[in-house]
Amino acid sequence: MSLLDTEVETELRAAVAELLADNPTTVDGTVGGDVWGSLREMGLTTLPVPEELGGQGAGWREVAVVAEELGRAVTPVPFLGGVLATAALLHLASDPAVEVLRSGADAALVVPLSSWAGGPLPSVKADGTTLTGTVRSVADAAAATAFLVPADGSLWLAREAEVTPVTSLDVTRPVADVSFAGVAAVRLGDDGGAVAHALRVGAAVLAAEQVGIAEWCLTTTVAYLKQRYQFGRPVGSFQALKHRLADLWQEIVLARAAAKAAADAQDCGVDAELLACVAQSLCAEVAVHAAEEAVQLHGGIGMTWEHPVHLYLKRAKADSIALGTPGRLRAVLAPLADLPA
Amino acid sequence: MSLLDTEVETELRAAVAELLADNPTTVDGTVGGDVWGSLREMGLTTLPVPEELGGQGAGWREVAVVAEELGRAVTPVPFLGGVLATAALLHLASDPAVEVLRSGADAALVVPLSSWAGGPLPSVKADGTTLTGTVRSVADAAAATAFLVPADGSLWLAREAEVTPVTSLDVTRPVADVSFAGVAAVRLGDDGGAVAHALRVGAAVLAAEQVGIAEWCLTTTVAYLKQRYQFGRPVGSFQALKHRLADLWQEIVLARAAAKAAADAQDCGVDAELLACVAQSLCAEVAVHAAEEAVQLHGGIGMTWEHPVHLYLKRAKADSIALGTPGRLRAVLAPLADLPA
Amino acid sequence: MTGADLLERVAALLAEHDPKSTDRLEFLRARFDAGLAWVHFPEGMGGLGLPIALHGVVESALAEAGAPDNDPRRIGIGLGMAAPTILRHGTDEQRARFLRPLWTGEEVWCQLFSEPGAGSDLAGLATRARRDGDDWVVTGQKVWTSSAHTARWAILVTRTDPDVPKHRGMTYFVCDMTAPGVDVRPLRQITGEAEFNEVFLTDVRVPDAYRLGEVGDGWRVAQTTLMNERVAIGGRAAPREGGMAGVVARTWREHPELRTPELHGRLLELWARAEALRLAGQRLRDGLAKGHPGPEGSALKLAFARLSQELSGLEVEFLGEDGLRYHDWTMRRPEVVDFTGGDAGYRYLRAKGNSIEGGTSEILRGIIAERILGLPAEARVDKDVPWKDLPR
Amino acid sequence: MTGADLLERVAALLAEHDPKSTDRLEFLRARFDAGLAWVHFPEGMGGLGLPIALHGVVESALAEAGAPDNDPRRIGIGLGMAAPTILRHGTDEQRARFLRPLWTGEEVWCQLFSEPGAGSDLAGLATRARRDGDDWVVTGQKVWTSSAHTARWAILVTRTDPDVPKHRGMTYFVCDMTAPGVDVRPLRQITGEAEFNEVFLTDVRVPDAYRLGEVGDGWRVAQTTLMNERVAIGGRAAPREGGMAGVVARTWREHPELRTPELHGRLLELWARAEALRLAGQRLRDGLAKGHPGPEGSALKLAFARLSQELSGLEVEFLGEDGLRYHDWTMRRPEVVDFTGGDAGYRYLRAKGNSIEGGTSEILRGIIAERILGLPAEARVDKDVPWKDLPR
Repeated sequence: MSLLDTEVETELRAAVAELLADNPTTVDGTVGGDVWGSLREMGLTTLPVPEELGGQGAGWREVAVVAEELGRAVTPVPFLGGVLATAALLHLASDPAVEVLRSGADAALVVPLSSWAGGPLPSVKADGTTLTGTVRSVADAAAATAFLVPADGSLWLAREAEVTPVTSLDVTRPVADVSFAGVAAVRLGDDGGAVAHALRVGAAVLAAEQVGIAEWCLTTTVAYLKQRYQFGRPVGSFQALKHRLADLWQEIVLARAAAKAAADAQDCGVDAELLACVAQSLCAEVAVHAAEEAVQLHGGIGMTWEHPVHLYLKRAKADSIALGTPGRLRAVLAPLADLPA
Repeated sequence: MSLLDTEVETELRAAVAELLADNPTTVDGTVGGDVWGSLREMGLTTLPVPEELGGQGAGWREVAVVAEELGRAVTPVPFLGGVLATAALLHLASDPAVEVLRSGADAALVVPLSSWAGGPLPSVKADGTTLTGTVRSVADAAAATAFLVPADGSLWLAREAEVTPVTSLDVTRPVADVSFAGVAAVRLGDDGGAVAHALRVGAAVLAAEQVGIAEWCLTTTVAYLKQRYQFGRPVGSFQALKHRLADLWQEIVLARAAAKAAADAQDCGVDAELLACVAQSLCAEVAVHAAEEAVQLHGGIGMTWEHPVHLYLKRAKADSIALGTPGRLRAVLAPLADLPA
Repeated sequence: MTGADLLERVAALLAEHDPKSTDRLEFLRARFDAGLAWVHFPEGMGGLGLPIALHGVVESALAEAGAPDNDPRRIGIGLGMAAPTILRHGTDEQRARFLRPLWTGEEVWCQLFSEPGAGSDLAGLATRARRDGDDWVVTGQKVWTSSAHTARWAILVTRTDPDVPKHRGMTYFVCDMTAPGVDVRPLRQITGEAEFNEVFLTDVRVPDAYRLGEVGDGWRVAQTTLMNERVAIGGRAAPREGGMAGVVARTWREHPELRTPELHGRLLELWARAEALRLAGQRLRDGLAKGHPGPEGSALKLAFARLSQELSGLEVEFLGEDGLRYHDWTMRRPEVVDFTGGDAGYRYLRAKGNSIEGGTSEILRGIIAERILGLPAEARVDKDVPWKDLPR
Repeated sequence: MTGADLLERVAALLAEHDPKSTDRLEFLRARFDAGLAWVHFPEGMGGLGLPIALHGVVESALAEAGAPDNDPRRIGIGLGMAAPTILRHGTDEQRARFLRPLWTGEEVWCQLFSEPGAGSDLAGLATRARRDGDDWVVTGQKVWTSSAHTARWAILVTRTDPDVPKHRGMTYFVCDMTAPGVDVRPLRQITGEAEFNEVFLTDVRVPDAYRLGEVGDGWRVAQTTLMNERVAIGGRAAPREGGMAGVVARTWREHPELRTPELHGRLLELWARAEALRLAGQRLRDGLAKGHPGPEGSALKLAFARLSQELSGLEVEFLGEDGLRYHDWTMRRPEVVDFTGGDAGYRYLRAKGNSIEGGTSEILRGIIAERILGLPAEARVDKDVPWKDLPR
């Protein structure tokens, strides 16, 4: 494997970047055009789905490239939710699961956004044909038309749910509470690690998103400091700031390599969990650090609603909780690295 | 209480500083004159001992002032060992303990330097009149003529022991292994928390020493950077270094207040353990940070044996283990601060 | 005058104006006239010319008697910044006109210093004041103005001479916020709130009688204001767990189910640092009481900002699922600032401002390095160039 | 030439010089003469003018066949710094004289760059070289010279013209370390060891024929040397847990009785960062193999220094009582540097040098900020002033 973009990945990245440049996220965290529709048309929501099921037959590396660009543009689309659901369905590989994939429905995995592989899962009750219970803080549920629900050791498919939007710290990836009041559901199969698999793949993909966030923050801050003058000179010529930005760049160099290796590992299967933990725990912290530095180094303007950096701060902070905080992921890493407590 | 030096403390500080200026520590970690003898003559080794027992009837605040100056000069004297032994004897307050105090002997508390209040203690066996066992890494044992030994829930006094010096990371406070091969011992009394008390008082006093270390490192580095020229300007005019030194100064401001409050608390008894934990955990990290920055900012010269900064780095690092690492002290702090795990 | 004398004076005030039966404003005016507003101010200006250390005696005695206070949080800029500047640089007429209603809270003050193009570099400001008869005509844009929408008066720094180096061409005024040409617009922050405002000044006429200090002396006058701001921010007394540390500690205690060893270690480290910060504040006040102000105020502000940010960041992470939620994004215009209010997300976002407002942490580090540690200043490129020729 | 052709050439070398029966030095000379020393060097100079990426093919094949190597750690300065500089700036005579014994290790090289008064600021150096007939006469003091006591040759930068700005008055030489006037003294470090030396040069005669590059062009020549040093330090391949992370991880595994949750959390964080650093090195090499060197080398050196320091500091703390001990303070003069050798205390102390040697982390951050991020340079006060007039 190479940790550089392949040619296909370079082209994919450019295509996504072009789409997002045409549809920038506003400071309110909304986006004008139908970006999600365009991503679907470009086949980018079904990248890892086999071609015979109507997908692109690509891998998680490609998914990570898209996630990185979506992070860089902090685009409010339900991409991560789709990643989780697709990963779970691919892992299940049962006939009804394949059917959901083939249908192309926007599916959501109904677990709290703050879940992580190895952590506890919510308890919805299944009685054989119906589901009852509530799951809080589910990502990207508002757009879903198919709900994958872990209950009693199996995964279930519900076609309807009561989705209550929640005021979210990260308005570009709002969470919602999802309730099932005895709604009809189809059993997709034994969980068999499908949810854990989805959360682990999600963590690797999220790491790429975080690299995109961090790079935007660094690039935007550098550009601002080059043109902002104080004390008769560009602020970017002040050495203390230069050194901090150099340190941040160094962190991003490590984060980028870790995220790429983690995405690759989801495809090739070697060290998939170890590298997902390494990448997600590192990239989460780098993205938060980058966003916090961006706010600080923009000075007052970075504290205003008018400047988009606040969207990145909120996304970075929310991402550092989503799919496992760095501390929780390191706890998962410990036995994999043979470093027992 | 005031967190400023009293007038008495200011005078005491000046007297100690003058003595140490006349007897500087060499880069090999030795000292020329009989500094320890002078400190004894000045009564500074018996500050907290009541006057009727031949001491000065002062408090731990004054002891901390001496410790701070000894840290600032990284003087190789067995002061800390004496603090631990005196604190234990004062807490015991039994007749034989008082007798040891009255005798003015250089006593050592025979526990590893890395012990902390609440941590495990070594296991020497007592059979009623003799002691058997070995304790590793005891501080300031080489100079001792009286050994206070915790064994079987009591404290014992032995007048002889086999003291094997150990090559120490901090040559200015060497540790030694202390063995008792069935030597005669007198029981001083039930431990009754005496050792824990001594370790806690020691941690507070050590915090003051760490403030002295940190201040020397900052002051020396600032002075060096003012006179060192590179790129045609004083190195101290480079903003990135200025900001780091400002941050270090800020840390020392907090450390100084915490150390003073901890010393005061050992006298007044309010929050004595809580403040010792706060001060020692903080000051340990500040001293190490200061010494590491001093080495780095001196550039190559800081890496040489010829420059005294290496003594401060080694003392600071050893101090951060002595009487409890920051992590261990914070674990002790947790219940005191009502922050359970 | 001793503490005992002072207590007698307080007793006399209370005897003549029983707080239970006296109108609040009437009581405050009487307190001011009795010299008990700020005892370190001169006689006739609400004070008695006493050491500042004695002021606590008055506050305690009046609080104990249930006397009303002047709601200092609402009028902090007047008390902390405008008043010391007027006292030091104002004329007798200005002191007589402004100090009493400022202290009683009848007139709220705001500060027109920062500009979009001159944040940390106050002396780079571009708001122009041109002399016209007995008035000055002021045009420009100010930003980060808290209380502008409730303020009657502002302290204002302007550029009166663009042809001289920037520090020498500034003049300081009191500005009537109700004058024509003053336009106040809310400035929304990343929290969703608008604590601050942008203030657009268009041909605002300011009488020369409202000038503080000499023409061209605005930089020096502004230093008085800023020095007092820094002391005010860094020097507050606080009980253990008084600030953000207490908030986060309470959240920790309420949620045993969310605790992890890693967060426990980080929380303890921050809690200990917060306690040390509190003690450093106490040590600073011990020094102030002895007449040794000490330079530690800037350390406290630096440490306070960092701690608030780390603690609030930890709290959001600790809350996990609930940390992903936010109480409300609706724009509001709060009258007072509350660093520890709202929910964890609000505190996290609001704390980001602590290292920017009132002097950024970067500016503060420079001040510490040069003024306290005595490290050499960098070569300044903007010292001897006319303001109008500086790159912007 | 393809990889297959190259393997044939290796096979031919092995056939003619069976490693089992051939003298080590004889084998190394034959390898050099076969162009298999460094295949990216030109033909006749130990190479075949091939892409550097093909070099690994040779190394692997020879290692597999049990061929002796040239002990690269012992002659790192010659291989990494002197050789590329001689290749780029040397005359044909110089290349013919120096490269072969340099590569075989018959002649060890050292580097006379740093001076007590010019550390990070190499261009500030004061060692004077004065022309005298066909020779130059060199006087000055150098420091931080590893291998000086075993070296036959040195690369040396001197000041030949103090009357021009500092970057323009330097000249680069090869210096015979056995020449009269060269005095090498061990420089003891905080570890107790003396890896490095001070070198005092007193009227040392250096033939003009040993000059590398033009008179006055020493700065530019030195850049070649330093660029190669940075690549060498940052670009090494490493297996997982290959460096300090592995050492500390093994210590952790051996001492369950010393573990605490707090240290566990810190260790995991550092371990993950070390793994990311390893992956970043791999990514850098992926780029190099494709002919895109990428600027990440400086990031890797920065991260490597910080990680080594944090990991070794953690290890001392973890060991507690044993961390208070040290293996030996006796002065030794090791032939090769070993960052991960000794005991925990040694590693902790030695790691402090990682952010100083080969370009301090501070200098590196400046390079990153300006050359990679494109941030504006600060005004330089030492660019246009004659060297002799600079403050020192």
